[in-house]
Amino acid sequence: MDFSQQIAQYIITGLSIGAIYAIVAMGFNIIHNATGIVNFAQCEFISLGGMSMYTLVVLLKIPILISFFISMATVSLIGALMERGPIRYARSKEIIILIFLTIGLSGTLRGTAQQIWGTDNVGVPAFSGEDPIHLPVGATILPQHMWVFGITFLVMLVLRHFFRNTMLGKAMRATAVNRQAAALVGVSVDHMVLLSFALSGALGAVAGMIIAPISTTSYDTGIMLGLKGFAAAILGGYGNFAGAILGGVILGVLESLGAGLLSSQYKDATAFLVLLFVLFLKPTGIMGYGESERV
Amino acid sequence: MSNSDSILELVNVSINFGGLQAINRLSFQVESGQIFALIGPNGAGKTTAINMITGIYPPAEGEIYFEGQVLSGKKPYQVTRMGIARTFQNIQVFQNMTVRENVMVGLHTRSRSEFVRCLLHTPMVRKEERMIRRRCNEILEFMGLASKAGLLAAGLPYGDQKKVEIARTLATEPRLLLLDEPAAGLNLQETHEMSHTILMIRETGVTVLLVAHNMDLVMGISDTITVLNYGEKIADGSPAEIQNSDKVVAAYLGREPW
Amino acid sequence: MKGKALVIVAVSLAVCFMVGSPLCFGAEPIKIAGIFALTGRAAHIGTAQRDAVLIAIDEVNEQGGINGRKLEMVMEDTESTPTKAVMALKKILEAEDVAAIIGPTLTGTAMAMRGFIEQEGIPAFMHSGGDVILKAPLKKDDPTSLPKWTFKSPYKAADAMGKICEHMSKHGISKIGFLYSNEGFGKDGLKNVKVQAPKYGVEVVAEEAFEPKDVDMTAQLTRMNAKGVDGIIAWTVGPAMGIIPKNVKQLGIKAPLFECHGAGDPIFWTVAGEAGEGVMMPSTKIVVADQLPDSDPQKKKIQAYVKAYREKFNREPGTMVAYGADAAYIVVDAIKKVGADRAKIRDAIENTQGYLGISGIYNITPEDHNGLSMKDIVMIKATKGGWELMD
Amino acid sequence: MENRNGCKLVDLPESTRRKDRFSFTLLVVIIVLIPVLVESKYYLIVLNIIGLNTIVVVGLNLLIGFAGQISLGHAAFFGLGSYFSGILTANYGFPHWPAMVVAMLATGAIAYLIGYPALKLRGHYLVMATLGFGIIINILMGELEQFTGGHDGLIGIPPLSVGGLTFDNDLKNFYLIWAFVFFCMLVARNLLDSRVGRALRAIHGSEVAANSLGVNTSSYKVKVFVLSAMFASVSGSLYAHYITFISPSTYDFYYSIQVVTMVIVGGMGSLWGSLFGAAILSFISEALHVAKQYHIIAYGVFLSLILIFLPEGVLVGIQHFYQSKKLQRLIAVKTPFLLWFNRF
Repeated sequence: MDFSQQIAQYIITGLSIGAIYAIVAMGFNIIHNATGIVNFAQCEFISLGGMSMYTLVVLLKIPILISFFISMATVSLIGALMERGPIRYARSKEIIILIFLTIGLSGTLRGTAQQIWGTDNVGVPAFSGEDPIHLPVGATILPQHMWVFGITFLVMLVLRHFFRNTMLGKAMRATAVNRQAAALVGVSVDHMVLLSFALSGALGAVAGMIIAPISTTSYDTGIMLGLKGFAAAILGGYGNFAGAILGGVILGVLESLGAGLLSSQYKDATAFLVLLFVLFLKPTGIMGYGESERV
Repeated sequence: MSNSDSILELVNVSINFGGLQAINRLSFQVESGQIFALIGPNGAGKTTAINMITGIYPPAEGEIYFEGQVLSGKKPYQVTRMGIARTFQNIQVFQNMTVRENVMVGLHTRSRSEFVRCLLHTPMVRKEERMIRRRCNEILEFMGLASKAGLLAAGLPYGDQKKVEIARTLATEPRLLLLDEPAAGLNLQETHEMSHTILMIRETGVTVLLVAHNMDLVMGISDTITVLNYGEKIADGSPAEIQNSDKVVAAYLGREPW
Repeated sequence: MKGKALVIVAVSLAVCFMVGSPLCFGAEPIKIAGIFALTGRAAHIGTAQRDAVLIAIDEVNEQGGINGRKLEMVMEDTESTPTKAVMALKKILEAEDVAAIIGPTLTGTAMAMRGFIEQEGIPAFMHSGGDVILKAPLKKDDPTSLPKWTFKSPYKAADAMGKICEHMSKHGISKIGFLYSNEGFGKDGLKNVKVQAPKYGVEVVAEEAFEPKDVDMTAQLTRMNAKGVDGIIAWTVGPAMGIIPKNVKQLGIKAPLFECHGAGDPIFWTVAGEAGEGVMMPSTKIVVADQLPDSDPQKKKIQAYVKAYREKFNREPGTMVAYGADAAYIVVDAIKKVGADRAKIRDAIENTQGYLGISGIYNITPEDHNGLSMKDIVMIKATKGGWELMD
Repeated sequence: MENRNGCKLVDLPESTRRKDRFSFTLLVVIIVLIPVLVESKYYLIVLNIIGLNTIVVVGLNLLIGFAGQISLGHAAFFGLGSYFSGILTANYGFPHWPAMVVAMLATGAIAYLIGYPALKLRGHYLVMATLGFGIIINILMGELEQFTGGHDGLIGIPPLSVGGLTFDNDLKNFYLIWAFVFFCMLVARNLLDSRVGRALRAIHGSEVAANSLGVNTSSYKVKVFVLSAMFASVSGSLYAHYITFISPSTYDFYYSIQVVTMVIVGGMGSLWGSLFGAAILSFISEALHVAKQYHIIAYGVFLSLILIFLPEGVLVGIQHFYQSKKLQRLIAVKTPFLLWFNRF
């Protein structure tokens, strides 16, 4: 294997991990845009997606396609319930309080998942076989990776269409920019927040489901992915969807190149160090806008 | 370069935000002891001018002098330490603090103790604390806020919050006070009180630069007025001269006089 | 207002629970402390070990206990963190009169507890993987100050590594890559491979790490493969033991893959799937009990235990289970011999000779608080969803 | 991140100083009395962990509750304190008290290097930067094996001693740790009750206004960050000498989240709340072990309920509850307990 083939493999690997980070980052962004908070329960959405896929496909033998949509619906329902219950009834709407409320809820969900599914890692069958595909650049890739790329890309297109061209999407964007103004023109802010939680639940589930055949899944797989996804969202510019993709891909490729070319022991440290430097140079992420303070 | 009578001088100052020329080659002088008003329609660049003087935005070109010293490039806290204080158009009272504490923050520049001393509460800190409290009480008395000293600023009516802001700036013992829309949102009675307060402050020897929308207030108390429109100076002079200026009327009414 | 009242009620309830200590009835049972990682990052290992220990204890109690006294396990959760492990230890020591300790799961928690166990003077049989628990002196400046009260049931990682290297040299593998999870267990493996490999004429040409929760190791494997390795050892007990075979297959790496002595577990197949085919590993005999020759003295004992485990939990036991079970059985045996006195139990454990365990035959001595040797380890190969005994 | 409800307590006009003196005296009385009432080593270690957490939380509250800047990297500073102390004493035979001071200063220096660029960031970006920093430091603890002992941990850290008295059991460490808690709270109170404290709260209220009143906001933010890192470092040193063994997993990002949770549950901007927050969460996470395998769920529910219903913090929240007119009507007679409670 010559050096250029190695590099190609590192980049392909990085892209496939990055795609997962990106989809997680988009989940973070949706809720951020509607409420301004970081929803740490996003991590649990990922685990729940993976575990419910396992339950449906492996234990109940339901076809993958049907399971996919059932899982998505279930987790987005959990997201919606989270908003309808605790988040809505929180007496304080202060951002930091809500963030830590999501941490509390995430602990509750994780503990419950542990009781339901136990602590073992489990595998989920790949969507379409496990025979590696040899790319012309000399790198190999699994069919599941293609699904990861495809679905991430599709999600991006759908979200883009949704936020740009549909009335509902526009209403959500309006809510993100200015709640009061949106309410004044007749947007139901309540519904938009609810929708954002449901949507990010669905996105988390998708991330959990498409990665499960590659990484296996357990009640707490989501924590690390969620953390990296959050890092990707921040790196790209929090709230910006193109930024989420860019951030995810950069983070994934950095890790992979770091492991392949520098040192695999320090690969996470390298990735976070680069992240810090980017933030120090550009305090609002790569594609973020400055929050200017009006005086 | 600078004129010895003037306390503040702007020379050909410009700034732009992403292609929008907010202030274009603005020059004016404020005489010591004056009440100087900067007026103009919405978006004329009045607040931007104040922000440049106080160091929140550095001017893209031009120079600003305060008592003969260069101001441009200084950070807001440095500008304040030189003797310029300001209020804000959108009230920036410390909501999480009481009225007294708000004013005590204003006395920050009048005291020295830093972290280590404060941690240990040395005699010097205690001495300064006593000084701060005494000064604070004087200022509260002066502004008529003494009875509200212990209340949380967040709970005060709008007019009182404006007063707290002014009291706070007075605590820094400025020689030049910049008031950004002091009368905005006030009713007639309160506006009247505000004019009185501003005149009282001038009595103590502080020069006042007033940015305002409200003509009644400006015309009543200003010595000199400069009119801005689209970031440029279109007129200056005494209140009477300004009232008779066609250009000013046009700027405010948005059409040619007939 | 209602909400606040609710919270206050909840708080007071919690406090009440805390104060009211567990109620005990009946003729005085002998208490054993079981300290496991039941939550946190090692929960998957800790819960398996807890189950293994429970079977041993139930077995004794079904046979009428020891001299008419039942055994009772007092359980605590380390939450996989050192501080909580120390707190759990003190809680048990304070609240209950326990004769011995079984656990904890993780090397880090074991190291944190070790000093306090020695101070207290209570025998503790641990099932954490790291050899450092027995090897590291208690006092920095006195290399002979080795733990007196601490034992451990899993093989020494050094022996497991030796077994692999021996196998490799027999099969002409000489340039290997070592891939390990970047935490205590993996690092311990790295230290061992550097010692063991040269003994068998095997050279480690590549060392690569990954984080325990990583989802992809192709980058590390690509780099390793480029160095022309003809064998790979992967040292981890997390989900990665399934991901690595998948990655190896994806990259079309021909070098045979070896995993650590924790991989011989049913979980291996659920995480690795078809890609697991052909992976080799050192293991306890528990997973290949039926393939053992009848001459093997352990065979009957292992088969009986496997049967009991299957009946109770309705699934296959793995290597981790064997470690948990052995710790429990040896402690119970010692109590049978000498009663519930801590010092006597310790001495009895230290004199355990030729004990037929599930993981192997334990010959514990004052110098060796583990008692297993390379002879007790077998090499197995993952074949058709099960295991094949090699050699 | 406005603090709308918790502000009542932070006001320290002259009269509250007397109440404060009362509270501090009460704290001393409790500290002295507890070992008389509690003999269990287990309860002592729980109290000691509460004390160590309190020191971190008080420092963190200066940053979060008063200056309005968040940090999810404090596990790193706690860990740096532990490791500097541990390495200097165990590996190089340094005397322990000077080692602790060196640890504190070194941690402060590192906090300055990271805080200087990081505190220019706002909101979630600052959260991410501190989180990332914490993770990097945690990785280094595992990798720099020749100094830190790697993942196997650092063994043989000697206990602290004064004169002939060695702090080698739970009870002695109880007095030592809580003496530090007392001192740290006193020092924090001093700071808050001074021009620097007011300036910090002003930054929280409106950074631009504070700057325009002559407060060098960026410098103050960095300084208070360094100070809170030093608090964490002291606590970390005490931890290392108490448990005598340290390993990286104690200092992962879960600990960072845990201490910030304590700040919030106790009440942002409430000094005494820090003590309550650390105590309640440390205690509850232990007490809920009675729920066996469900303790993680129980803890999550407990935390969520507090944040939903008592967002201003437990101390202030309960205080408001007791002061509410409805309740006063209900009880009609003010019990001595209420009188005591209102003094906070």
